[in-house]
Amino acid sequence: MSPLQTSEAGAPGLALRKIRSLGNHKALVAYALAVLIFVAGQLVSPGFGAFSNIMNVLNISALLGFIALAQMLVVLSGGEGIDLSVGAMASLGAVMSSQLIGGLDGNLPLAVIVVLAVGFLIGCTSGVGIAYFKVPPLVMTLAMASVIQGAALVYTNGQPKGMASPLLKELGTGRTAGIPNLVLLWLALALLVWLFMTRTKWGNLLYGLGMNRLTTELSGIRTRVVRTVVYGASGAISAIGGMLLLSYTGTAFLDIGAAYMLPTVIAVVIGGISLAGGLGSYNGTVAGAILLTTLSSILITLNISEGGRQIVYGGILLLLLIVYGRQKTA
Amino acid sequence: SKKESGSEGSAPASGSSASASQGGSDKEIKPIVVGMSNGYIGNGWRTQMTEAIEQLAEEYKKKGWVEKIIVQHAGVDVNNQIAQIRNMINAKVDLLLIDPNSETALNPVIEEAVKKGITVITFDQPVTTPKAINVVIDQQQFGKNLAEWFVHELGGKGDIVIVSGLAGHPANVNRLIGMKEVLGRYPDIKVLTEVNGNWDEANAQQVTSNLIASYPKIDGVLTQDGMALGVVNAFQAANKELPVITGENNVAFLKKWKELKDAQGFNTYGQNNPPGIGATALGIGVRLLQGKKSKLPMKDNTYYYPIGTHIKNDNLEAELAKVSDKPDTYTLDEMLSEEQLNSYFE
Amino acid sequence: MNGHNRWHKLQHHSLFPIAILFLIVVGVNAVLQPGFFTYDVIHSNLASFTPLVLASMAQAVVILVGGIDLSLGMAITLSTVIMAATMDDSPSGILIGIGLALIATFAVGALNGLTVGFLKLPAIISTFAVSSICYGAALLIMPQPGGYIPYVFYETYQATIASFLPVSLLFILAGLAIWAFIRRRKIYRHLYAVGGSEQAAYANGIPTRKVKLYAFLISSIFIVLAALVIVSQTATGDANIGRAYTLNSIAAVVIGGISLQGGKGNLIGAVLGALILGLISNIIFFANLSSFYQDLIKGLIIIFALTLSILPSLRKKALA
Amino acid sequence: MQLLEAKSLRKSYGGVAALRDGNLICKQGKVCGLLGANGSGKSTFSKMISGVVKPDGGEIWFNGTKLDVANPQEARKQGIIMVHQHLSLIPELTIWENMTLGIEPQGRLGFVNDKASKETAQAFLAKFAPELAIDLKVRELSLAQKQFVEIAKAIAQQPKLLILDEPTAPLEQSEVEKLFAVMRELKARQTSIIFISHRLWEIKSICDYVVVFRNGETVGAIDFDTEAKDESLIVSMISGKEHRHALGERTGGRLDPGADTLLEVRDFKLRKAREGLSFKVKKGEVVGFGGLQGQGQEQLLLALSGLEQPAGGQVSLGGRRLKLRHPKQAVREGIVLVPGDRHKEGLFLQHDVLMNLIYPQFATRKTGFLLNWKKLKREAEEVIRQVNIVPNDPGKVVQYLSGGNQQKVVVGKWLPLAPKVLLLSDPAKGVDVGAKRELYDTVRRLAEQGTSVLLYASDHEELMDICDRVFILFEDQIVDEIFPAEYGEQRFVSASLRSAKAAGPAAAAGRPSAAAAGR
Ligand SMILES: Nc1ncnc2c1ncn2[C@@H]1O[C@H](COP(=O)(O)OP(=O)(O)OP(=O)(O)O)[C@@H](O)[C@H]1O
Ligand SMILES: Nc1ncnc2c1ncn2[C@@H]1O[C@H](COP(=O)(O)OP(=O)(O)OP(=O)(O)O)[C@@H](O)[C@H]1O
Ligand SMILES: [Mg+2]
Ligand SMILES: [Mg+2]
Repeated sequence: MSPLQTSEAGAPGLALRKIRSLGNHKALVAYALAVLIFVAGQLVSPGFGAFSNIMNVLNISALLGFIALAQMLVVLSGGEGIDLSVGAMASLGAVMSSQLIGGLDGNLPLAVIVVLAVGFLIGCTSGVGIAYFKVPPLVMTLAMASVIQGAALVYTNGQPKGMASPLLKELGTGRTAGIPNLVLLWLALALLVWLFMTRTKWGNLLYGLGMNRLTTELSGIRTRVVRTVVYGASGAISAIGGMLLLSYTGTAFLDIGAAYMLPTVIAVVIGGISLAGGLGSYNGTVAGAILLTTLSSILITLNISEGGRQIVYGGILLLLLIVYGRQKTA
Repeated sequence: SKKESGSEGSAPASGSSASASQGGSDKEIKPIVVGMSNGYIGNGWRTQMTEAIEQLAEEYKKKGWVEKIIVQHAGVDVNNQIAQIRNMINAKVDLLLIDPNSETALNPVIEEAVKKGITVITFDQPVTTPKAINVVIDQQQFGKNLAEWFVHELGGKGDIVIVSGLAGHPANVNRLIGMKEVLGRYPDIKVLTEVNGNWDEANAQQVTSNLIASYPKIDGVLTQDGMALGVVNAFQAANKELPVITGENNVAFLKKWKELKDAQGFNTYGQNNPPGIGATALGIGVRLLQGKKSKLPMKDNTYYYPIGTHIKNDNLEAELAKVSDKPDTYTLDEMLSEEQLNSYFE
Repeated sequence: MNGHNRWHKLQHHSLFPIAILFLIVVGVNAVLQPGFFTYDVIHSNLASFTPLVLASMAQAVVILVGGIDLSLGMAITLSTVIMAATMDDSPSGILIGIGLALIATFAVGALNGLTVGFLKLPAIISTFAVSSICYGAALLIMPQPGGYIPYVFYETYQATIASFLPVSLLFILAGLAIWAFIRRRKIYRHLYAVGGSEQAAYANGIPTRKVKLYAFLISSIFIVLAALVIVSQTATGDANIGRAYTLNSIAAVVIGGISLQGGKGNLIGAVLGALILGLISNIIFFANLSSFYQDLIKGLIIIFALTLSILPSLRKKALA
Repeated sequence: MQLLEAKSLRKSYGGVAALRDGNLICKQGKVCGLLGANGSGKSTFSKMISGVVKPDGGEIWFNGTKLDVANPQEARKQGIIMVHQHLSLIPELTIWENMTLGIEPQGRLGFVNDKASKETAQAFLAKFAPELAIDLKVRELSLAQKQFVEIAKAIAQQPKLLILDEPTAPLEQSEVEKLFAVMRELKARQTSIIFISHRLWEIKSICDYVVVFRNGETVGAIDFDTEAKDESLIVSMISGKEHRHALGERTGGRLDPGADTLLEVRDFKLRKAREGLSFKVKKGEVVGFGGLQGQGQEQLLLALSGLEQPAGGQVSLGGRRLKLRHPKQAVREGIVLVPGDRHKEGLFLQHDVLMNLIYPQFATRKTGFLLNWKKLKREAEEVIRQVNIVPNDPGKVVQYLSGGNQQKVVVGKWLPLAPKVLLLSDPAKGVDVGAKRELYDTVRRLAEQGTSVLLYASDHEELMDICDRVFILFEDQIVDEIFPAEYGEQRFVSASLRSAKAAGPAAAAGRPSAAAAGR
């Protein structure tokens, strides 16, 4: 069992076991489907199910999975929470990292701090609009996405400079014992997130906030502050996600993260997080990210036209939703 | 009077240029208003293109040829660009430079502009209306060049994959046509599959990774703009020997190329897709509006800018040295010089 | 007293804040753009704004019923591609083109209606999946842009009727007329009922699933209108032409004061919201900002507009 | 003559049985009282009859034929109309649009006939609230007004069988009487009615017979034509136990007169009130707030909880002035609220009991960053024991508990914080007799341990039984102060009904009222 799978041994409390198990059911289905795709892929196109390719797909999943963590926190926090600025934020994170690092390992710590801080602050700005001015998250983050894009353009003068440092590149493309470093990092992150969500006060607080904001408020929690911080965290995580994109590609370009905007939402939902908030787990999101990436991979591998690929992708997504993505609300 | 003083003031500055001070047409030259409608913004190419135009426009302002330039980016949306061009018309520009988002969809609005007496030059990508002048590189030829080098390097046989740009994009389509024309002549070359890397390095890296996994033997990857580095990265990440890969002329790739050449004798080929083509278009447009007669070698309404810089292993170092101070995303550039331009007009 | 009362009523009309916003944006435009109020400029602005206006009406119907349609842009695309692929200059060719586009768009609407309404899938994901299907179909029909749209289309679209009525405005009026027709039918109230509270609507004997399906079908009418306008001004089919309308229409709808939760707002708001978005683009244009700042400033203005359009509900209660 | 017979109706949700064996017979032109504790399945049963919920099993016979009510539309066609416990009005539509929703009269060409709609709406609404303009949006109405619209809407459809699920909950007595008058009218026209209520006096005054549910099963029926209206028999059928005094013995007025003042509220201006209200509460005292509904009682509690800001005024606790800008500050000071709407304001419905019980501790510094789940679980089990949540499983998801047990969770979650002041906003609303008793036992115990309690209850009896003192509110002002230990219910009711102007004599009763002291 991978450490992502929660085991009964570490039972952190009944509440969370329940919440998680709701996510786990869907997570298991998603994992199983991903395995199925690998098996089918191996049959259609030998080599697709090979260890190296599985690692390859996991490597790419890790990038989606990192950014999807940002999305998950926001969706989990409820109030129709959704963050459509994760893609733009990742782009900004990537171009900022690239310029700040400029190919030198010595600049890494500074870059991490600055990228985190900028991501957090911009995220908080969205959070303020959402929590205090009651702008619906969907449109607030959508508009913020274009602001971030614009900011990245201004910041780079339209031409991102610099590049990843050797250490960062090693992280993004290197392997340890045959397993991509990014995947190992992802595993560690998943474990941390799991601990955070189940064992800490803040993780649990978030589940409550997502389930019922008024109850949370009356329990003496400053929900608006917490919501603001959640969007801030989402910003910071996506910005760091951008840095990881840079680690994978080596150089950044201005819409490097754009393609991640909606897939993060899908990964989160496929993984069993309720769009209404308050239920689900990162384990599910991890599964969702892997499943989505596996699906696009096999479609790339098949020798069909782009139009055919798009239709199959959409069709399979619909089927997935019909089979186990039906929700009572939202 | 303001205009005149402007042109007088600029005269000494351009004194070195033999062409600028020549000709008695100075009195007739009215400074013009230029509109530049760009679509997508956000990669180095478009930025260089924009900057080159703005820079040249500054020079022309000093010469008194240009009164004002409006530079706008519409993003990838065609309808947004149509709205923007309508705004340019309403702003009463004399010359309209367009890097079009679509080969056909802007035709009606371009014709609208021409009807209002505006000279329209599209560059980078052509449009199909005969009312506009296209200033472009020959994308089919561009694709052909890549493919010719590619099949030669492969020795005319092998299993290959094609990683192309954005599905349906005219430049991509034309390059593919050129490529396939060449490939068609070599029956021993088998195209395993064709995928889209969307002119995006990360995307190209991802799709190539998948291809490497599913096709145990890949002898060559035929790719183009902005994606070669991703393809190379994917092979390196998978610890595979590099097959034959077509290259490109941006600094990041050239650096990588140099590194690989030194380490393992890697060989590839890149040609310029010059961002300066926008500035060339401006130079042409300004002269047309000055009533000069064009001797440009046109094919119908299209001027195919001949690509000047082709890089292979033998001239790699020399070309790289020229751009050593540029950022990684910089694309090797070229454009028609004022002298060249003048030679095409009288 | 009476006048005061009327003012009070006006102030509390759901369209009040958006109308104010509209006037502000018009005002700024008029200052920045000489000749803003001349007929030519109005004509050309309307021509530019009409597609988004119609797309926003389409989006608004779905949002009113509590859904959201992320396939809207690609449904428009599919529609344009079909028209461009099938039309020729003959009247029958034109009719066939429009007819096939209608059928395809309604099929997309029905698919959305079935998945969201009957299968209860989360709209934000399922319509995205449908969007991918539409895009794929459009690419299959037209792998590269092109096709043929009869010349009469773009001639007509640029034309003026009775020397004062731009045809583009006619399209908006047609959209509003369709809505006025729907307004007087049961379905209108049912849309609001289902959007307001699905449970309550169901308990009132309203066939909630069908109502959602109808919402997507009504939306399809506006989508086809939008596609017609787009082919009229582009004279081509292009698999990427509609993409931007999905998110822009959502922004327009929200700026127009329609609640994303459904059941609240007015379709006129969506029309104004779309016009406001278009006018904001014009402000950016005529403010002649340095090119790299355009996106940034535009985004900030939109956030400002959003916040402004939300403000009235802020006055009501501190915590929702 | 029987109109409807339901046999062995069953329904479960995710393995939890909401109704096991529901049986009921509706007689033509009679009012059938449907009784049962919270969660006994009354609403579920009614929803099956009206087609909103599909039964898992059982049969419904209507007018001699077997019915298969697949949806509410079907039921409507048969003449079965239900007024739901949780109202089914659309807030953004007007009254008249709501009243004809789903049955819009059609005119020519399939257009709706708004004129006819409005006439119908006007005619039927006039029976209850003739002063209400029918083109107001429903969201602008008070709860009672909404209830009237809902009932008028049902009656406008001229049902053969009318199901009223707790229609009187938001109504006051005079309004209830209005409803009863209309019900009698319907009866005379041979309409059958199923009437659900937790208030026995209502049942006794309007019903011809009653059917009692317990734990999802029909346990019996009493026909008032032939049998006595024996309250204790009914209650024992509902609870399954011998009936004692509903809330136990009266405990008000036992407070040590020498106790210290704990909470002092001065010049509190609620909503748009021009004048503030002031009062003091002693340590361990239970103070009630009565009067007509909607006179500011709930606002007062919300303001003290920090959720809403009063227009002015001060609060001090133990002599220290407090800032109550946010519930967080209140909670940290030990002022906690049991809100009126437990689903919306008090619970995480889809989380389990444990999560709900420990949650308030997150707002305090009681838990560190890392949670000690073992300890928390022990604490939760202790709370479950204290307030007697059934079943006593901390892993149970709250939405599967019955209403009364859910309310116990809402109260219980505050116990580990040992609150100084407990604010209760109509905590027994819709809670059945047994659970109500247990709830108030907990409250009494807390008071004995020194917690001051501020209680708003819509039910007079509750205030009389529990409180040491009761303030009567009228238009956000305290107009009277009553000591239940000394006065009977009569005094109470009359005080509630008196207008603000008549408040004067209360002060003249010898004791200076807190209201008077505030001025
Ligand atoms: N949709 C649902 N999902 C899960 N459980 C439900 C649902 N509806 C009702 N229940 C459960 O079924 C049981 C019966 O509920 P019902 O609402 O019928 O009771 P009731 O007699 O009307 O109670 P009350 O007097 O509180 O209104 C309760 O335990 C309730 O929690
Ligand atoms: N829009 C709705 N709002 C509330 N309840 C509904 C709604 N639609 C259906 N229901 C309830 O769900 C029950 C099941 O519906 P039905 O049997 O018609 O379809 P179904 O395919 O079984 O639905 P599902 O699988 O989603 O439960 C209905 O009896 C009804 O009680
Ligand atoms: Mg009930
Ligand atoms: Mg009840």
